[in-house]
Amino acid sequence: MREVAVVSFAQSPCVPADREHDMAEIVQPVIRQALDACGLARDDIDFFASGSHDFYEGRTFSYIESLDAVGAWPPISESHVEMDAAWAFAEAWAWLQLGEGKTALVYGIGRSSLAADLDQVLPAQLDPYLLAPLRPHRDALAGLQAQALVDAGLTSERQLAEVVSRRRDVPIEELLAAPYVASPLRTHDVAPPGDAAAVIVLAAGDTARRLAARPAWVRGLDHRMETHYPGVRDLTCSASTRQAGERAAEMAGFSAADVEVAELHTEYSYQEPLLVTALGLKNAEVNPSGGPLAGRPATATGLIRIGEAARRIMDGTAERALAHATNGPALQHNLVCLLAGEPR
Amino acid sequence: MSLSAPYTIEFPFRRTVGPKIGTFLAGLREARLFGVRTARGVLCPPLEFDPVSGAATGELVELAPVGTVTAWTWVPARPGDPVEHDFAWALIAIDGTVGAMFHCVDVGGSREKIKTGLRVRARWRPERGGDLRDLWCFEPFGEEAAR
Amino acid sequence: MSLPEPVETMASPLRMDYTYVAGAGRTIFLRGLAERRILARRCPGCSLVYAPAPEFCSRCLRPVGPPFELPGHGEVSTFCVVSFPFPGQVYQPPYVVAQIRLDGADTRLMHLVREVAPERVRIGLRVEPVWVGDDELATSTTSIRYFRPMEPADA
Amino acid sequence: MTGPLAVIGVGQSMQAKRRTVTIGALVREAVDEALADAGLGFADIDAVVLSKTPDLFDGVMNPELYLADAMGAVGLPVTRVFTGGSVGGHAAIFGAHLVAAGLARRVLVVAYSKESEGNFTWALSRGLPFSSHLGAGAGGHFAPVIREYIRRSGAPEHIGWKVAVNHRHNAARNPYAHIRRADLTIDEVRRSPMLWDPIRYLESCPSSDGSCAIVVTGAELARRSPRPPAWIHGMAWRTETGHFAGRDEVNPRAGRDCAADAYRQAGITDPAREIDVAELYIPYSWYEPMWLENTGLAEEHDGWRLVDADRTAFGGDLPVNPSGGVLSGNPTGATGLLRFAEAALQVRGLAGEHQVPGARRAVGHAMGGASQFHALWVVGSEAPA
Repeated sequence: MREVAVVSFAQSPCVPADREHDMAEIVQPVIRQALDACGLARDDIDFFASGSHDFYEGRTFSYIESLDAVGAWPPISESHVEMDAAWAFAEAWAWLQLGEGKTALVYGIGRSSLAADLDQVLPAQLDPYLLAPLRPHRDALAGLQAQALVDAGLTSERQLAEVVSRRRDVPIEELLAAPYVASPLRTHDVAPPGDAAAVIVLAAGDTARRLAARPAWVRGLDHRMETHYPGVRDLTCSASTRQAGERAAEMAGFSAADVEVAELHTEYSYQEPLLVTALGLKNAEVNPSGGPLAGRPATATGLIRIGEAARRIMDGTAERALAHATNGPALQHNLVCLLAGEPR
Repeated sequence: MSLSAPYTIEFPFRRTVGPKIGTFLAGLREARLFGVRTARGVLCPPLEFDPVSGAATGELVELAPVGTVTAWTWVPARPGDPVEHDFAWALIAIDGTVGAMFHCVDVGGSREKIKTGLRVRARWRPERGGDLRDLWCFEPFGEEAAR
Repeated sequence: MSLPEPVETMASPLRMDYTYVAGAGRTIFLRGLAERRILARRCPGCSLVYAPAPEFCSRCLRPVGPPFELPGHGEVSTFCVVSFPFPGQVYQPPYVVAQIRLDGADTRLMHLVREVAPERVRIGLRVEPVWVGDDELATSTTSIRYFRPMEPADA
Repeated sequence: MTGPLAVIGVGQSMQAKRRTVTIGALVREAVDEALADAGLGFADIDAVVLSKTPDLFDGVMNPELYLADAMGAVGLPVTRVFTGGSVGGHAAIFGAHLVAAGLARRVLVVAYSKESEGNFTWALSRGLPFSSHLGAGAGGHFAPVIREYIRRSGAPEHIGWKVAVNHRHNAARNPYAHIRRADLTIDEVRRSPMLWDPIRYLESCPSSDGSCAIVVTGAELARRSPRPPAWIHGMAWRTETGHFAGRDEVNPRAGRDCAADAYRQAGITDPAREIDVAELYIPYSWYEPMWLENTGLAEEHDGWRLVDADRTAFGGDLPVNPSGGVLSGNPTGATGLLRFAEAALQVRGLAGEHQVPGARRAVGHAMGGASQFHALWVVGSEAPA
């Protein structure tokens, strides 16, 4: 593999509802911040990739507006995923493997607040014939998975409250007294939707060494899909996370068990113990950034996990880190990225 | 201060369902439940492709509309939900099948009555049009319903 | 076992409610329209004038300058004649939808050209905005009812 | 790069209003055909790339989730690409990149649209707050651009009619095409209703359901493939923002840059002579001369002369869209990939009745948005030197 590293990361604060800016206005300052931090100009970037979704933005071709934040003139080499921008990161990393360029910029924009009621939106992610017509609550499939874990003795409502309590400084008993949104999940078990943008700059080899004092080298990256219908999945494990973690570890020469920091795309508290087990994390600090339980800006959430993990390498407070991103109901599709302070 | 305003996206999509799901939905209209054969056993509802191998699934098989709750989550009822009081979304393993079906379970609004392992049967809507919602919900029966 | 005759289709209604956020740049333009003013902004990098203007020039990525008012008239840069009915249509075909280059701007504005027979519309036709009445003025492009030829001879 | 890349499998569904199948079954038709063509099964695929136009067109969000089984994608990396109408081209190129990067040995690229479930015009023309509802429709964007081309080039009006006839005659030789009209005449096109003047009804693309799939792999596996591979000689994508001041949409620079990059990789210096056949993204007939110029297959303002001289018709020296093209079938999410796939079929010698005899090098082209997104590849019957 070609040596590729994160050399810059910037994000806008995740706010519950940004009513002041359009898509380009949210993304543009973050792009400038990420470029300034590594001393690059827009014209120095060889490839751009981004992630967003029309169903969060509320119109067709919404991502075209975000391109105004890039200033695609003269024309640029560019691609887009209609997914979490962590998959745009994967695309940019693959592109840099080709050796056709030295730098890539990845941006993610996610606005969870524009939709008035995510119960209207998220059922559209489900099988259009056998699930969507029932219009389940947005948290219903997560509730099923959480209860399956409780029934299997793999977690408990108290343990979920502990996950939340660690981050919010709210007593466990108080959390356990709150009403359910989809049992055993309570409001605080659900990552709060918000609006934000995130930008990562990637660079290859010596370019990375030149642009960052301590680049965060992408040592391994993989993602895997599971089947869709919840009744034919084993909800008590995350097979695709395990599979992606193992493949990433083969590339990296180290595994999740060796990392000091793990940033997990936990859209619900219950996903933390599930992912820790699936990945085989041993002594890692999990979601020191606060994770999505501190704010979930839709399709920027996974990219922020990669950025936060890379930040810890770049600032020298970690030698090895893991980032995870997910998409789909009950962790259907998972991505794992392993980063380190040294290239392989 | 930026301007902002509400708006609505609304469209009456009409999906073609193909022969397999079409027959399943037609069965619901007749208050009958069908599954589909795969290499590992019968699946209900009838997925078009095998979730393990990806192969096209086989012929349809009629099933007794009874099963066992294998996972559930308790939710507050919203306008338009199948049941007017609070209920459970659940996975129900239909007797004679592998895997489970996602649908709702009505236990009369009492959360303490739902549990994994609960035996349930289909309750059908009196007026049916060949739709997933013809199967109104599942409900407990036998000894457990009486409890 | 007899199989029922399959159903062919199922209804799948979609309804989603959203908030539209115009954003800082677009809002300045829209507020101008509510006062019958077409506001433009110049990029200090490339000197090009945008109307409507974003907050940042999408070529140079620099913040654009302060808003200033354009005279409002311009010329038809290119156009088409919508000649057939389709669902959701507001106007009776045939009608002209044109890209209009406003005097003093480097961007083009898409709008209707009326008060002229469609076959008389041509590239280069000088046009001016026709504003709605005071009671209908709003922070919306609907404040411009349409554009019309400036010279009676063109009509 | 890990040496040359190639397309070893191509599959597609019938393009039509497919009111008898689910989305999954429609996708599966192309997937099955592509794998059969390549002599492969699901176990041989390492990654899947999915191409589709906006999810509001059919109301299914993140369709890669529901389609995991239909695409044989369980246990594989799956990426859903979206860049407007060029998406099929972008997906094919990204799939090739995954092989070139050493991240997969064989990639399945899948594309579809099922527009008969909804209404394409509706999805495109929704008014947002604070804006006039002009009611221009899809062609309302492109028609003024065409008018500008006609003014600049001085092309006579029959050029558009001629392209419409050529493509529908070509489609009559393509069993998958939606609109197949061997009997269509110039007079019928001329008399067809005017939609967006200067675009007439028979100069416009239909709205179709359809799917397409290809398998991309590296040199070693391509040489072991049961049927001839289409070798990738060059591929590129370019994007420009849609509405900066002073933009030229008639001959957008992103398209010119994109083609030039692909030709440079392929070692092509005189595209019009060195390319034997082109599958271009032509949703309205006038885009044939426009894209011939934009992709370097004709000099600026001269594209229409190639049409006029019958050089781009099926028997000409530079046949364009022997499949019938977008004018004869337009499942938007798959339309771009279909152009790339048809180019591959031509150089593999597997295009059946619409095979251009002796085609050795072909262009596949896709574009999207307000002509902002461009993708193009050059494929050949021989491995690149």
